[in-house]
Amino acid sequence: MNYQRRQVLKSGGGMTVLAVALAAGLIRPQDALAADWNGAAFATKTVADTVKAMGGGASADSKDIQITAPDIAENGMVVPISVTSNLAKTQSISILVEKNPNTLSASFDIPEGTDPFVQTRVKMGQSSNVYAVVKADGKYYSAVKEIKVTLGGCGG
Amino acid sequence: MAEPMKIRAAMQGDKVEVKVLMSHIMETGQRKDAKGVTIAAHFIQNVSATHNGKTVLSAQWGPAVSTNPFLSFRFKGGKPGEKVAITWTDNKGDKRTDEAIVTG
Amino acid sequence: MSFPKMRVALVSSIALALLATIAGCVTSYSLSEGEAERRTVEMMKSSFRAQGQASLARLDQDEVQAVCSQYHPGQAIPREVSEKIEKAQLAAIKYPAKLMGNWQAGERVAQTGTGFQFSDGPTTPVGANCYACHQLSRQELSYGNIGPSLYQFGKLRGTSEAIQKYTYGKIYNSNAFSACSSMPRFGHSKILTEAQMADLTALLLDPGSPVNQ
Amino acid sequence: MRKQILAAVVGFFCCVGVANAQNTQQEIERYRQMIADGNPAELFEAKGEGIWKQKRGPRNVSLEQCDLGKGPGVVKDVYVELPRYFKDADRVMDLETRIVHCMVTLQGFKPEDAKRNPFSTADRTSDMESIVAFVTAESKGSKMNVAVSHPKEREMYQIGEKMFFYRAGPHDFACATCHGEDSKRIRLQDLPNLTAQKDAQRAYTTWPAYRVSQSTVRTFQWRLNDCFRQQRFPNMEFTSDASVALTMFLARNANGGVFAAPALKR
Repeated sequence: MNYQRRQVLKSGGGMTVLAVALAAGLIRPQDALAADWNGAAFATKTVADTVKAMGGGASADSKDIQITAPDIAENGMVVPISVTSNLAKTQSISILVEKNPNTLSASFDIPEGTDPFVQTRVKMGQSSNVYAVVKADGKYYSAVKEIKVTLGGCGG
Repeated sequence: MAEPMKIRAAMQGDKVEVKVLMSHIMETGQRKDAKGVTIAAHFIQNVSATHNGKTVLSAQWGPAVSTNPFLSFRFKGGKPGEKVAITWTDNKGDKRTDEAIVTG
Repeated sequence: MSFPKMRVALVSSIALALLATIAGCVTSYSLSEGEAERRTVEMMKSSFRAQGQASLARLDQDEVQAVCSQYHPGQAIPREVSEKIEKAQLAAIKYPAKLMGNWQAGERVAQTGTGFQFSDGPTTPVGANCYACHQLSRQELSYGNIGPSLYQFGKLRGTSEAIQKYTYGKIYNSNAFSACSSMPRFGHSKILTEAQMADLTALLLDPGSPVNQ
Repeated sequence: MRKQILAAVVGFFCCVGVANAQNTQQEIERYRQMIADGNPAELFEAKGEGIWKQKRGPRNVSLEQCDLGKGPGVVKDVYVELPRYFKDADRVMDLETRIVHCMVTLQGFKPEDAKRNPFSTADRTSDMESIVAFVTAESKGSKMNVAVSHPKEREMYQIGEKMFFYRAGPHDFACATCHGEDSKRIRLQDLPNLTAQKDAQRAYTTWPAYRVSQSTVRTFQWRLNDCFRQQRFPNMEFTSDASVALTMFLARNANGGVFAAPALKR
């Protein structure tokens, strides 16, 4: 099953991914309208499973990936994160939050001519490790940074 | 129904730096309303950026991207006066495309 | 317990003069002091509406609130005024048989910021929100500084009967020890239960509490 | 952008590990700088401009002829002079009160309909917030210049000041409890001392603001309403006299400050 799923996902999406994801009960039909949206990857709950669902095996730690984000976020609803990859032939950059209900937040395909850099903002339910997973020259690499989320305001 | 985006595209050396704000609720599907009923997930799933007909970025998002999303990236080969177009599609099939002119 | 009208009027005019200096540009007020006070209360009553548990009666001041509104934060209160408040408030404290409860429960009360707001339902937990204004345990990085740090409160003071009584009493009615304190009178105003106040006393004093590590 | 690079450099040298209070503050500051570029309030400004120009209400007219103090149709720099006395209404009004006035007198809305939806909630958005975002953005970069020359303006200032120090409710709170001294915080949020000119300017000139915790633009009326909620007071009515009086006191104390909203806040 696992092997088969990976094969399917590697094929790049389409109806098969949708069918498998629905069969697994991971996402609901209305969540998966877009054909090029990897529903299985967005339903994963661990970093290892996300990388698998994206088509990789294990990811290797890399010093060539830089995560720029605050150590402490004043509010978990908006956590600014930018990722820069210095790996040759960077093809994609993904942002994963380990302790969110679903690990994968966003995944970016970087075509030739576009800097291996993205900046966005994600929600974090609690303090967590945040991973940047980069696919470069067909292989997967990752970097990690801990971000603390504080409780703000008057508390009510 | 979807509100327009705010797109800034400006030359930074030989590259075009693009910054986008999108108007979207990015509902997680985990929240409950005042009556305790779960609010259905509603979020942007795909974003693509094109310049002169060429895709310069494409993204897949989950509901953990912040409400009213912000995105920034840089690409080579653009010139002032040219257009950059951004399109998003959400899980309910809503879609929106907006353009910006690259400034010097 | 009443305050001579003259003094209140005198003090408030001094306070006003001070504020006018700060604000700088407002040279003249159009209303007399008494008129301004009357109009303020009248305007507030017509501008707020009761919602949930918050009735309009909450806009009525008790004596402490009325007097303390005359003194702005950081401003010295004449000794005879503060002594009078402290004496009367101290006399009204009711102590339970057991002053120290459970610090774990106290930590939850200290972290909880809800209760008594017009948006709070009848089952919304009522907390003391201590961390909003005080440092307590070292683990909680998100703490305020309107009040002093209470880290190692018990470690520095011990847990004698007298310290327990002081700690419980301070939570029960801050004005008994420091007139016009910014801290709510948690027992006097029936915000917290006896058990909650005893739990907070334990959070501050218990040697096992994270506050005293 | 330069700020971001600077922030990144500062962050690089700052130790990771058990954060003490000082580098907690530093990191929070860095967080604020990182989100400052790209304020979703811009989305609300654009939406508000659309609503301002749209024909609405029983009379099917736009708000474009609304007189916000500088004559019908003028939006530029009106916010830095509000609240002010309006002769046609014989009342001191802040921006929201005046917008409601125009919705009633120009567009023919019933007052209760014009005031119905002042603040967004989890399941509905407020047009008022967008209109206010649009109008206030037109004062960006201008100096606060609120007059207290008309007797009614002076009266409102004086009453607003009294209200600021008025302690009541089960918790004995006044506005001044949290906003009357320098360098105070609730949890990690800095509390402006609204009786000191510099803080008063910085605070007032950064409302309205897009609140990231609430995903919407919050107006000054909302700020006051929510402060009173947390003060354990009853619910302050939208555009009530008390709200205008307090706004008068706070806006006037911010005179000379450069208006910088809609801003971005936690």
